[in-house]
Amino acid sequence: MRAIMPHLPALQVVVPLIGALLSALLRRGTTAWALALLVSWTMPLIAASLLLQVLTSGPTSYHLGGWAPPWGIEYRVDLLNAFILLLVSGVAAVMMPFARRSVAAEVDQDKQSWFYSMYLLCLAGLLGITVTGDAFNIFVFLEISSLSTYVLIALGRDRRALVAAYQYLIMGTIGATFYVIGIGLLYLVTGSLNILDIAERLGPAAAQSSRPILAALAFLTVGISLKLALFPLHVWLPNAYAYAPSFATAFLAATATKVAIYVLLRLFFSVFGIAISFEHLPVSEVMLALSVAAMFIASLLAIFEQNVKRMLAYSSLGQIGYITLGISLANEAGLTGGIVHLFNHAVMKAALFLVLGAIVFRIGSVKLADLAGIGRRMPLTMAAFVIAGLAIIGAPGTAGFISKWYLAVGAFQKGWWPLVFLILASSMLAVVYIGRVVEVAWFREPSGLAEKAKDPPLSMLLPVLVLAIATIYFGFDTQASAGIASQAAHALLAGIK
Amino acid sequence: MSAPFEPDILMLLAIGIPFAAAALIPLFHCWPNLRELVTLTAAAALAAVVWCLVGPVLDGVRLERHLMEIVPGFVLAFAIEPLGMLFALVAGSLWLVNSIYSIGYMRANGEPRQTSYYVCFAVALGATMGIAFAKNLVTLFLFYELLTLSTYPLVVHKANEEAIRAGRTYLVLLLGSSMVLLLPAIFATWLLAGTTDFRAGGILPAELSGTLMAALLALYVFGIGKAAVMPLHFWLPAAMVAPTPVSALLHAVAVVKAGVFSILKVIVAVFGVERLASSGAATWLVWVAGFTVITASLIALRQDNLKKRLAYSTVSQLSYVILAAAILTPISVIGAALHIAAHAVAKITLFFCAGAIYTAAHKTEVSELDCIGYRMPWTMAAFAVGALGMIGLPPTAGFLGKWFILSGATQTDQWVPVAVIILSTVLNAGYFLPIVVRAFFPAAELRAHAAGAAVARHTHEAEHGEAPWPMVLALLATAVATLVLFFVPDIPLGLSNAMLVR
Amino acid sequence: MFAAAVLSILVALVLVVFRALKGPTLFDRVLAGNSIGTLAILLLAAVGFLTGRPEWLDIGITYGLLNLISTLAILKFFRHGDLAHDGEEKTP
Amino acid sequence: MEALINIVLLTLLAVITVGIMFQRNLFAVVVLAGIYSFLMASVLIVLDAVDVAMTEASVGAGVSTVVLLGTLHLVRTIEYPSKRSALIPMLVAVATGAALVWGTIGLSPFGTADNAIHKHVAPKYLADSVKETLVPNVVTSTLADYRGYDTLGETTVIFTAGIGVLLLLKGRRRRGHIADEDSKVGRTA
Amino acid sequence: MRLISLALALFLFWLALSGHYTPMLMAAGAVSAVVCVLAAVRMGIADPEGHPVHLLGRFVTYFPWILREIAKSAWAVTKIIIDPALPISPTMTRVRASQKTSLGIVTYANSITLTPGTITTGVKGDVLTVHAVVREGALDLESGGMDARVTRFEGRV
Amino acid sequence: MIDILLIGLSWALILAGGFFTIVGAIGLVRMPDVYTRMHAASVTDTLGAGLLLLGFMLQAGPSLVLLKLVFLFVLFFFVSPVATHAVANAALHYGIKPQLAEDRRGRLDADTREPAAIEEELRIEAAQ
Amino acid sequence: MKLDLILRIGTKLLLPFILLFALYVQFHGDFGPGGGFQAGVITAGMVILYALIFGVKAAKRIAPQGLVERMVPLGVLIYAGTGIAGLWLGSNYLDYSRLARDAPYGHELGIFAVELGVLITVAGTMTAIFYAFVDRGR
Amino acid sequence: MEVLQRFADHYNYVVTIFLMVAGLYIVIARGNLIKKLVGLSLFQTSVYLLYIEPGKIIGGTAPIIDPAFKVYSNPLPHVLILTAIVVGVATLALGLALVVRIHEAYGTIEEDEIFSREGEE
Ligand code: NA
Ligand code: NA
Repeated sequence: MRAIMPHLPALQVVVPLIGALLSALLRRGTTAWALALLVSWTMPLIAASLLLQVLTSGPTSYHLGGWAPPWGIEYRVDLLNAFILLLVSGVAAVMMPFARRSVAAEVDQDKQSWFYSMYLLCLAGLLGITVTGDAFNIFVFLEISSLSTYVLIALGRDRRALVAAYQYLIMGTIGATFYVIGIGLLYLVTGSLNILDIAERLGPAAAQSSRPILAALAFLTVGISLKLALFPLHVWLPNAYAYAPSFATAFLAATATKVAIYVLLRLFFSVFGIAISFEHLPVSEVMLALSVAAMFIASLLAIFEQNVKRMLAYSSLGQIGYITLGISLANEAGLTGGIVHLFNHAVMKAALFLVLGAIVFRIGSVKLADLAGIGRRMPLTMAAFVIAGLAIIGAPGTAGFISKWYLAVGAFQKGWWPLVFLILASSMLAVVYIGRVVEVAWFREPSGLAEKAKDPPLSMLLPVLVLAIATIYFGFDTQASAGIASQAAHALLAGIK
Repeated sequence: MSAPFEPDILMLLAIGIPFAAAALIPLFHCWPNLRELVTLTAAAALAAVVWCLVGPVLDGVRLERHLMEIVPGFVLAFAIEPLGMLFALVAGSLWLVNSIYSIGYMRANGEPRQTSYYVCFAVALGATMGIAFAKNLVTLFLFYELLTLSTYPLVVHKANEEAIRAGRTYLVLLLGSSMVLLLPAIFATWLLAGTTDFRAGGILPAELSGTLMAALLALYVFGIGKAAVMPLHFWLPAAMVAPTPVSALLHAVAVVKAGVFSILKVIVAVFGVERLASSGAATWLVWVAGFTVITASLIALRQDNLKKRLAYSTVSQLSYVILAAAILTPISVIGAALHIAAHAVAKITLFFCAGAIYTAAHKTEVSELDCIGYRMPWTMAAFAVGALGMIGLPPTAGFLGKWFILSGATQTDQWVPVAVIILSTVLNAGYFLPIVVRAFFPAAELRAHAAGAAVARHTHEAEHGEAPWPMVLALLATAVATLVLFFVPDIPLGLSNAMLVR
Repeated sequence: MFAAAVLSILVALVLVVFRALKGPTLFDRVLAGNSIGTLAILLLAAVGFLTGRPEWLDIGITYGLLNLISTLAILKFFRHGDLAHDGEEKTP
Repeated sequence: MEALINIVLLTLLAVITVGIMFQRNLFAVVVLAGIYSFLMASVLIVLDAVDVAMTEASVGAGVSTVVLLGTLHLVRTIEYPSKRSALIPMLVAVATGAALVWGTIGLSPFGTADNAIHKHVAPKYLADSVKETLVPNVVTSTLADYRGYDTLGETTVIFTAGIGVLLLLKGRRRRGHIADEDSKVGRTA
Repeated sequence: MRLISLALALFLFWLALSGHYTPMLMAAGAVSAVVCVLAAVRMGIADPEGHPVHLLGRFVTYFPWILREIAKSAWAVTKIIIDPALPISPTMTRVRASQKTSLGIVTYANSITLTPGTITTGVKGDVLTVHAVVREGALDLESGGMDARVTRFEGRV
Repeated sequence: MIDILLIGLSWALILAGGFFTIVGAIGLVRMPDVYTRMHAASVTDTLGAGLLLLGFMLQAGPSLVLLKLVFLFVLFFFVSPVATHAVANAALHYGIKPQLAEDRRGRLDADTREPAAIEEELRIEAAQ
Repeated sequence: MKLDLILRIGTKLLLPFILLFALYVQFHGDFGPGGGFQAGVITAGMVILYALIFGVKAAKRIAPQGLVERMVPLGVLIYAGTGIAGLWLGSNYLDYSRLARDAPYGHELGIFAVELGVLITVAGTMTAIFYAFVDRGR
Repeated sequence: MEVLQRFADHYNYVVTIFLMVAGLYIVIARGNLIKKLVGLSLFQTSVYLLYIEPGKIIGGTAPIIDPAFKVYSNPLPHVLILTAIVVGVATLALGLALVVRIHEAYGTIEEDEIFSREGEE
């Protein structure tokens, strides 16, 4: 055990990677699922011990290949990314039991082991992006996660899944290429790819010529914003989430955009530093405007959506708006709000999409009309929907409220008090779209498809319930979420030491 | 009264019992009798607990219980203080009565989904207790929202188009106002004062300007949509699609009182009566509340649907409390507190009666009530008592509240409130007395015609008498309480008086 | 001297690229593509000598092989509408 | 001389790109894309990137062509004239270009050695590769050792694409149009 | 025997490419050669067609001859190209290949193609279809000179 | 002396190679149809490339580079006719009509004789 | 009649040399341009060429579908496994120093191993992709 | 004159940027799914130049150590771009596989037609 401890950062990524490879060699879907389950359950253990390590003894660095940075690739774990690691791996671990039956119902038998291979790759990619301290290595793992995501999406049964995957492939690749351009410009001015090293060298380089640096900032921001579906670069997301297999949707919605946001945070605060990020270019203002637009426009679109999965996808766009809003505030409370919402949103969206997965499993549809009265047939599932929905709304006592609390405080502290009203007013839109589903599910007579539905088997129900309860739990015990988020925000704002 | 537990344990019990009941009720889904037993037991226990607490509170015991700090500024904490105690007492006691009534009503009308009905009801009561005992604004807010959410399913209970539409209005208006206005107000308070704890005399910093205070007060008043100050009153008539016991306890007592209670508490313990009075920041509120009182009465006058009429009456009566608070004299504020209790017992009586009439006679419109007094004498007698309470005539509790409010207003020469109260009393009489008159003394030829027509249509209809006994029992109990409170107002008065002591 | 070679290759490249763009038939373009492959190999060699490191001619072999493969792929495509037709060739 | 070759080849690249842009026959596009790759590989040779040149040629002229042909044989071959407005794409592209032009003005001229990239990190590879790894091709040692982890990722990307293509194309082929399956999927028996 | 010669050829190819004659790499080369031979066997191409080592001797004389032919005809085509009048007279014809093996026919066809001015556009049985840029080229082929030379190269079957 | 001779020769070869390379390219532009253009391209592929490579070989001297140049030469020798033939064949098959001054294809009927040897070959292939 | 005689024989001559060239590129990546990726592409190119001329069925006899599909993960496994070997020997992930007694030789060996992994995955993947597209058409 | 010199010095950047813009334009403006992917490839490929052009040192040679040479062009961009190329071709292959499936499902690979067919659903 002691021998393994120093290598945990590497194992965090290598284990799911090898899991993906082995899974590709397996024939039976169930075996692959068991392997994926094993890997997924190991990941949060590693992440948790990394987080503990960071909490007790500060950031750690791991030199891949034994080469010291900046010559070799470095894994650097600090509070922020340890937190994200735990979030991603934790959500994945909770969801994994759900996968077996859901995937079996939605993916061809002979393709399931490859499906799990793609899932594990996606997980490895996301964890790799998070843990690495090398700007180019981020790109590589970004592509691993992206390519596997395109495949996961395309495996949806509806033919529109294919178009959605294609569109995402195009936009995702443009985003990744923008990222590469940005990193290239940074490399040209600093000669380095190591994030910490770049950050140290940017100051002197900026003194010589700041144009390439600002251009790099612009390209990186746009590139990552494409990935995190910042309004109006979001067009790939609703269809992708709507038509992907249920499990994939839940997993992606909970993790993928979050990791992209992490990269943005890292760039703004750890690479460029606040000075460059927010002072030379109107990044803050633009991002604020886009965030608010996302909060309202996406939520409005959600209100008029008849496909509940798509509705939740639009909701995600709006919720991403809250996170980026927190970033644009760039003060401690706002940033904490952004980060904690990243966490909370992951938990609650995972719950909601899993609920839809359970519904698809039972009735094969997520059209609003088909959900009439399903609350009475699948009471536990739909209760989870209500709870997680309340969290999306931001009702007090749920995790969502905590996020909005911090965001509002951040806005107040920045003196942008009208923003407080906007933040809260936009949650009213969530009341409408969540309320619509609740209304139909609980207060309409069961009809057609919903008639014969019942709660899904325990392996699917349990993850749903755990996540739903977690949204309440994190509405009260914020030690793990907001506590770490605020420490991370503090560290980010302190910049590069 | 010797308490078997420490008061702070009792306080937590008061909050916990309803929630525990809510958790237990679904387990007895298949055994309705046991299920109702759980409700009744819990209601009885809650009543016992709140009554046990009254003594110590009147004796000056003040308690705080700090549960957790969720995030900086968001502290979950409870406290016992007189105003909250009064509210808890009213709501807690009436739950027992209401539960008895509910059982009769739900069974007699064969309502569906009774388990979820009782669960939601219990949660709503727990939330009410949470509001009553909240130590600070955020705790209050938490339970305030929980109350909205837990009563929403009760509003939509009938699950027809009308109920669903009403549910939408209910949810959007109540959640919307609280999220968009109340929460920013709480934030502002926290950031200005550094705390959200209630403290008699107020917590806001001295240097706050009058304009800002007025704005903040507006946020609170309109943010607390449950108080149904116009124009945020739409939800209340809409909510009348709910089963009558819901209307009776929640929309005449718990929910709406939570609204006015919160406003009262904000005025007393966030702004401070004196500071608000001296700043003049609440002058506008007198006008708004007065307007609501009169307008709602005028609308009530034109409602034929009995429950709608009662609902507009409630809108009007709630603004009495606001008006009383806005007068900003100690005596009027005491009147406000008293009116909370008085209106509660009287209005629940009226609703009980409406429900009893619906259950027994399947009638919902005022115009259908000719001669009903002959068939349902007890019910209509209780109705008469409740109506008197609404109008504010002795010997009902309603008189006390109005008296205090009027004294407060006249003391400080605020003639607008005085005029409002007098006018509204006339209007109250105008829309309540005709019902009583219709019930007992209809015009002779109308009586014959109505009876004949009714007999011709439904021969069996003429045979109806009183509603099932648990309902009658309940409505009589509250009617008696309306009278008793007039003669023995010690407890509410004592609590109201204590409310202003720092 | 190598510069002369390079220059002539570049001139040829420009002309061939013109043909590649002009077409008009697909086969003109394929032909031009083939020629560009050849010219690229020659340029590789010439530049190698020009810069004093001619040893990377292996790359040229790669060019040649891949050029052949893609040309044959196109041919195969137009003969059979398929890249890896197993069966008998249809007699016209 | 190197600069001259560079300029000529780059210009030809630009010309070919314009050709691709306006070419509607997708076969022609494939052929032109192959030509583009050969030109690019030549540019890379001039820039001393021999490994990259070899890779670009094998990927661009080989793999891409074959895969594109494989696709063309499964789908229609002519591109339709687009009905949409070219304004927004033009704006986006031009804005991107403008940002890049603006951003690259401060960079060093072509071929100079005073760049930051020539002073930091890379010199170590050139200095130590033979000593530390016994590999004279610094690109190889950097690729497979100093930054070997990137290459593990790169290989994983290939793996991902391979399995992805298999997942998409292997197995039953559904002919014709798949109806909206919203209401049919995943029903458990 | 043919396999050994193929392996040898491959190994020589390796040595010529390599330039690094460490035991390790030599061994790798040997193994690679063997692997390639095995692959060739498996592909079914390690036959006289696929590895015409028997022609090696005659190739030594054939090669210079064909180079000369190429040079001659290339010059002819060059003259046409640089002539402002572009005096072409494209002609298509068919010629019969007198070779007895496929390999021989292919050698003939490729020889035609290699010499600028003529291209074998198709082979059917022993008949080659040829496109010539000028009429004389077609007539030249029809006269059968090259055919005879290739048949000589093919030797006795 | 030998050196100078070699250098001179390689100069000449490279210049000639360059010349033929350009000529081939000019032909590729000037010729009227795809088939005639192929002949022009052949000039580049054979004489242009060959002379250039020969020139380079002389420059390289006896070294591995020389061998690699030889390989390239051989590669051109084997691959170029195959590719050219492939293009021409595909073009004809696709239906692109050559502009002809004279069509002498009728001279031989394609299916007159199938020699036994070829039949044999075909059987071997079929067995594979 | 089978596909064009000229192509068939021309290809026959070339195929073994293409494979050998691929292996050469693989083994000489240390000294010159090339390495696992390029070698993998050329190897796959050989299979593709064979398939173009002799048909995909024949190609699948020399590079069976099952083998090709297993090569896809196998190569990455070799690569990742080399990293694990580093861990096993007590150094960091992908640190080749201890693969041999002298660190530089260890690195040489490690590079060889990972390039081999790359070769296998690339050759397998490219061929598998080609098969996938071709098979889809029938 | 000086402007010309500067233009020549930065000609590589100019063309690189032009290639990027053209590639990006094709991706966004064209509706044919294959054409878009080709554009995407061009866009990615052009980025190679952004990295490798500055890595070149005039008078330098390929970064393969040989005692005869002192100045080498920068190997690091080469390494990075090798990775990028691989990613590019992987993306292309996957994209084309998607195109094939889209064609099977919709009978077209023109975006406009696909959207109009989706609209009918
Ligand atoms: Na020829
Ligand atoms: Na290499």
